[in-house]
Amino acid sequence: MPEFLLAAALLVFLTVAVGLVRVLRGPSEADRIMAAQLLGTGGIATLLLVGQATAMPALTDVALILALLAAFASVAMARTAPSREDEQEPPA
Amino acid sequence: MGMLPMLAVMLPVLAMVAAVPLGARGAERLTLAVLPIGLALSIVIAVIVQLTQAPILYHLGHWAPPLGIAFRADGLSAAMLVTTAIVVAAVAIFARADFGTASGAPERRQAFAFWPLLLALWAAINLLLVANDLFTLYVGLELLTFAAMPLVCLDGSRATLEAALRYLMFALLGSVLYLLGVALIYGAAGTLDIVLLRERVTADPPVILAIAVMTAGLLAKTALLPLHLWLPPAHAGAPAAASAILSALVVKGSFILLLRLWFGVMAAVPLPDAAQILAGLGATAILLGSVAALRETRLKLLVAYSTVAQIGYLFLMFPLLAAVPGVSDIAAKAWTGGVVQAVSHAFAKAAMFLAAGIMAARFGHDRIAELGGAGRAMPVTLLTFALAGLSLMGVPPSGGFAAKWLLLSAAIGAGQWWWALVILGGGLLTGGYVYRVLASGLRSGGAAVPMSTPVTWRRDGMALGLAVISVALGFLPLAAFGLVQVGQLDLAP
Amino acid sequence: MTSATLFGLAGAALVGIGLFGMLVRTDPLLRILCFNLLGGGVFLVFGAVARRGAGAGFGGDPVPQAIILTGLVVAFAATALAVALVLRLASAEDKR
Amino acid sequence: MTLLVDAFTILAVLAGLVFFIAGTTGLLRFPDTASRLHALTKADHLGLGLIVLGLLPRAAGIDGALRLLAIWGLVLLSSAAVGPMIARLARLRRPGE
Amino acid sequence: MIADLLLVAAMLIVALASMLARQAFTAVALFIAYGLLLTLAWVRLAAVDVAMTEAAIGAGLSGVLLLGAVRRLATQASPPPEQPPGPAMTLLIALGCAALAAALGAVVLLLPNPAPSLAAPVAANLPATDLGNPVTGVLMSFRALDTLLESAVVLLAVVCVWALTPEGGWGGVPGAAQPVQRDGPLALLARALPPLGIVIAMHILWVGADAPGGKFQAAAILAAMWLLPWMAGLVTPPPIAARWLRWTIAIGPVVFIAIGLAGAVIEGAFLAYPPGWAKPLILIIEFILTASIAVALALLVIGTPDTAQRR
Repeated sequence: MPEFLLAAALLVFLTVAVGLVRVLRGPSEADRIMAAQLLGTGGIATLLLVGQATAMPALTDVALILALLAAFASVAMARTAPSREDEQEPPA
Repeated sequence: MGMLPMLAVMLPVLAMVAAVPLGARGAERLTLAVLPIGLALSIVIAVIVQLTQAPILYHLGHWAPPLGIAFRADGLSAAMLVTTAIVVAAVAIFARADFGTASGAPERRQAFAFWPLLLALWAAINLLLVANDLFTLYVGLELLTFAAMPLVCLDGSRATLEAALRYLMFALLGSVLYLLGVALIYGAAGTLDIVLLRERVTADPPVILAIAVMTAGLLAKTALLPLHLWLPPAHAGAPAAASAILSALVVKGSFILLLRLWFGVMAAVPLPDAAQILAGLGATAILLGSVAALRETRLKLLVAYSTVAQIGYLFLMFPLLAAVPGVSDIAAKAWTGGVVQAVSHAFAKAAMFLAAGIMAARFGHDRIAELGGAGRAMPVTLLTFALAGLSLMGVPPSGGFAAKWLLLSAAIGAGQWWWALVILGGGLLTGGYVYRVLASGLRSGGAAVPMSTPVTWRRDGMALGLAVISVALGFLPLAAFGLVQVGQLDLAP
Repeated sequence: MTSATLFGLAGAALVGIGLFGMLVRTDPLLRILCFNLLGGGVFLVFGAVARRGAGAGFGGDPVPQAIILTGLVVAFAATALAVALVLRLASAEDKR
Repeated sequence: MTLLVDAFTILAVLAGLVFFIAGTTGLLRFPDTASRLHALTKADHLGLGLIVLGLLPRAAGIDGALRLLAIWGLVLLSSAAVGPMIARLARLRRPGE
Repeated sequence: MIADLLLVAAMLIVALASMLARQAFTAVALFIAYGLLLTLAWVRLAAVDVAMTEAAIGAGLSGVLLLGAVRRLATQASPPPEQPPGPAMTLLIALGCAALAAALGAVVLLLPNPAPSLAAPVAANLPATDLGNPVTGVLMSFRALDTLLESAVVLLAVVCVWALTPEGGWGGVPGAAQPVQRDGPLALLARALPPLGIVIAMHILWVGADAPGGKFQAAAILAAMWLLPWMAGLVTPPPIAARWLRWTIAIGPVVFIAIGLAGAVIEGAFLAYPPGWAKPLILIIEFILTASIAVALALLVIGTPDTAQRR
């Protein structure tokens, strides 16, 4: 079973790593954000699979932190992306 | 007794931390209260080291190295601890006029920042002097950088902000390179304790590369030519009190660490060729820095370029120590000469920057050509500048003379007479730029100079006191200099 | 080659990449970013050293691991400081 | 019993993998941002969800299972929040492209 | 091994692309991806505590800090670009950096075998601290001085950031004004995430004594949970003149030093814990330090007070 989980982890990681192409190439900022987000989700899945396969429960906590902070970084990216001037709401 | 070095570090750390919530006025009073205690601690440490002729060792948390961290106050630490405490105290009293907060007055930005930064700087330097662990020293380096950077741009003008950014980039690059070396050394030797490393390191590629990148990083922080570009704008743009600390002490912090690396960690592995290169850079710094100072039209920049040159002297000790391992007398002279140079330059340069600050404040500018009338209006300030200048030139009997004479005789003793020529040439050039300032100041002036106030008297007193110390060091009996030899790993018989 | 060595080599390459970026990029913000790339490389070299020191039931030598942890926080503080300075400098621009 | 659990894990993780692959393929191949966004949310919601599901019976106690579910919840939440932001960003970008 | 090779290749490509990126936003997006990959690398290097810190600080807070800077700089006139080095100089620098990287790589291969290590002494002395996590043991006992000094460094960094306040802004609210978003996706996340995040932070702090985790990771999470509603404009940071705010960031180091000095008096060595008291004292320090560091980290991201924003 650990072998299967490790292989699955490798595959997930391989898949999302290929998705990195979108971070590199864009073309739009939205694409880069999406690819980074996919990398985050894939990283979380990889950590969970490896953690189960190697009996390291602490990796679940790493995944937990990653999930929290990836959400945080994603919204920061989404609102920072350079865009037209009408995007920002006026400060109250 | 073993606790003293720990207290010398933790006292300013605690004061710095507590100063933040206390606010500007509370921080100022806390600093002034802590200063005498810190000074007393340093003096007691120096006396103990001198009397016992042995370094003070202290294991934090009872954990001995390599697992734990040790403090080790040797003669070099003791001499520099006292120097630091005196300079910090003088600067603090000097700075009250600029950064003081009257009772009931609203808190000002500069006042809030200055006191914790001063305390942090003091803590960082003391840490760099007594810590015996390469990573703890890294934290000390970062503490020093963080404390020094805002001092550079305390006045908030665009030029000083640019100088601060440039300084920060150099400093960050320097510390990350140092950290890289720490990683390699740990990988090679399994400890970061300097005393243990001395026994464990060999001239293996990992160690050599580590020392190379650490040296490069520390040179950037010490501003040895050609990595000096950040220094003149940074030191000249800061407020006088901050300039004094930056030039007198901050660049010494990384220099002392360099000494610990070369003659602590690597004591058993001499690197004569690399030492020649370092001294070559030092010699170039002495000559080019002095020439730049000679041609400078602004007083504070002149003093800053003088720092570039005087730092060069410090590096002349490297080949003299590395060349003749057998002849300990020459090595001892070189070591003492280098350390006395560091100490006397600290006093002289702090005095000089404070004097320059007083002049700049009263004239409203620091153009050297327009300092006429200074001799009549502020004789004490000009006298301070002159005394500090004498020490920098190496005119007997001054601290600078003692340092340069020791280095000179070590150079001749080691058969490396060319460094002696550099020392003499540098002295002449120094005389040139000091003379320029004095000559301009002694001319009868055109513009009216504002009257002096009690504040000026106190400030003049502090600057003059530092200048007098830098000269008086030359009157010390040579035996007193034996202090800096204590615990020096490769010089101990 | 062990994976510790592999990551050590990666760290070495990252040091080169980060240092190059710090020296040739002119945008101060990107310089700070490259400082972080460089820092990542240094920490990775340290991490390789820690991994090589595995023993006594630990997957890596805990001492360098703790040092890296401390170093990460210090590097973050340095980054924040540099960013604040860059922003302050940019706003000083308008006033002139 | 263990066999059953193993089979369940394998099936769920494999299914999760398929969605991850679909997500990446979509991200790389779909022509416009909106459809790429759909591909991404598939990987986020279903790919991770299925892997979490597959690992749930193996989790160490209630505590471990709760943490797994929390991770999935977090990713769903962030995906739900970031998705509209990205969509709006894409809409705003289009006129200028 | 294949996984490691893949990971290393991805890391190097992302780093290279980030370093070469034309747009600041692209560079930072790639940098965040770099942080994610580094997190996985730390797991592969069996440094789970470091992986957590990297995830929280490297990818999370650093990324958000840089993004904030990109955002603020976008609204300002870009400064006149410094002259980039010429092609010959660039080539020279590239060769130098490549040589350094090559030398470093060679040295990594030449490190002694078996590697020197302090794993055994840590294992032998860990029982004296009553802790189960060796990294926490090093951070809070064997090398507690570094941790103490580091907490002082973080505090000092806040002072430095505040010291950059422009004229007229002193004592005001730190950071740039954030556009208020009472509803919408960001507000949703800003309301839903913090309660969950705080629970997770407490969990990470609590397990840190015996399993990977601890104060820095917990503090970084807490900082993020404060920054999220700040970014949505839902909370305003307290003005930097606020006494309680200053006490909050200072209390951690103060308590740490006080306990250290108590050790010097009672046990005869600074930062020595009396037998049997190690774990409770360490937990007290960690708990208070987490609060201080969390606020300090958040303040570092929020930044310098603005003149435009005195409330």
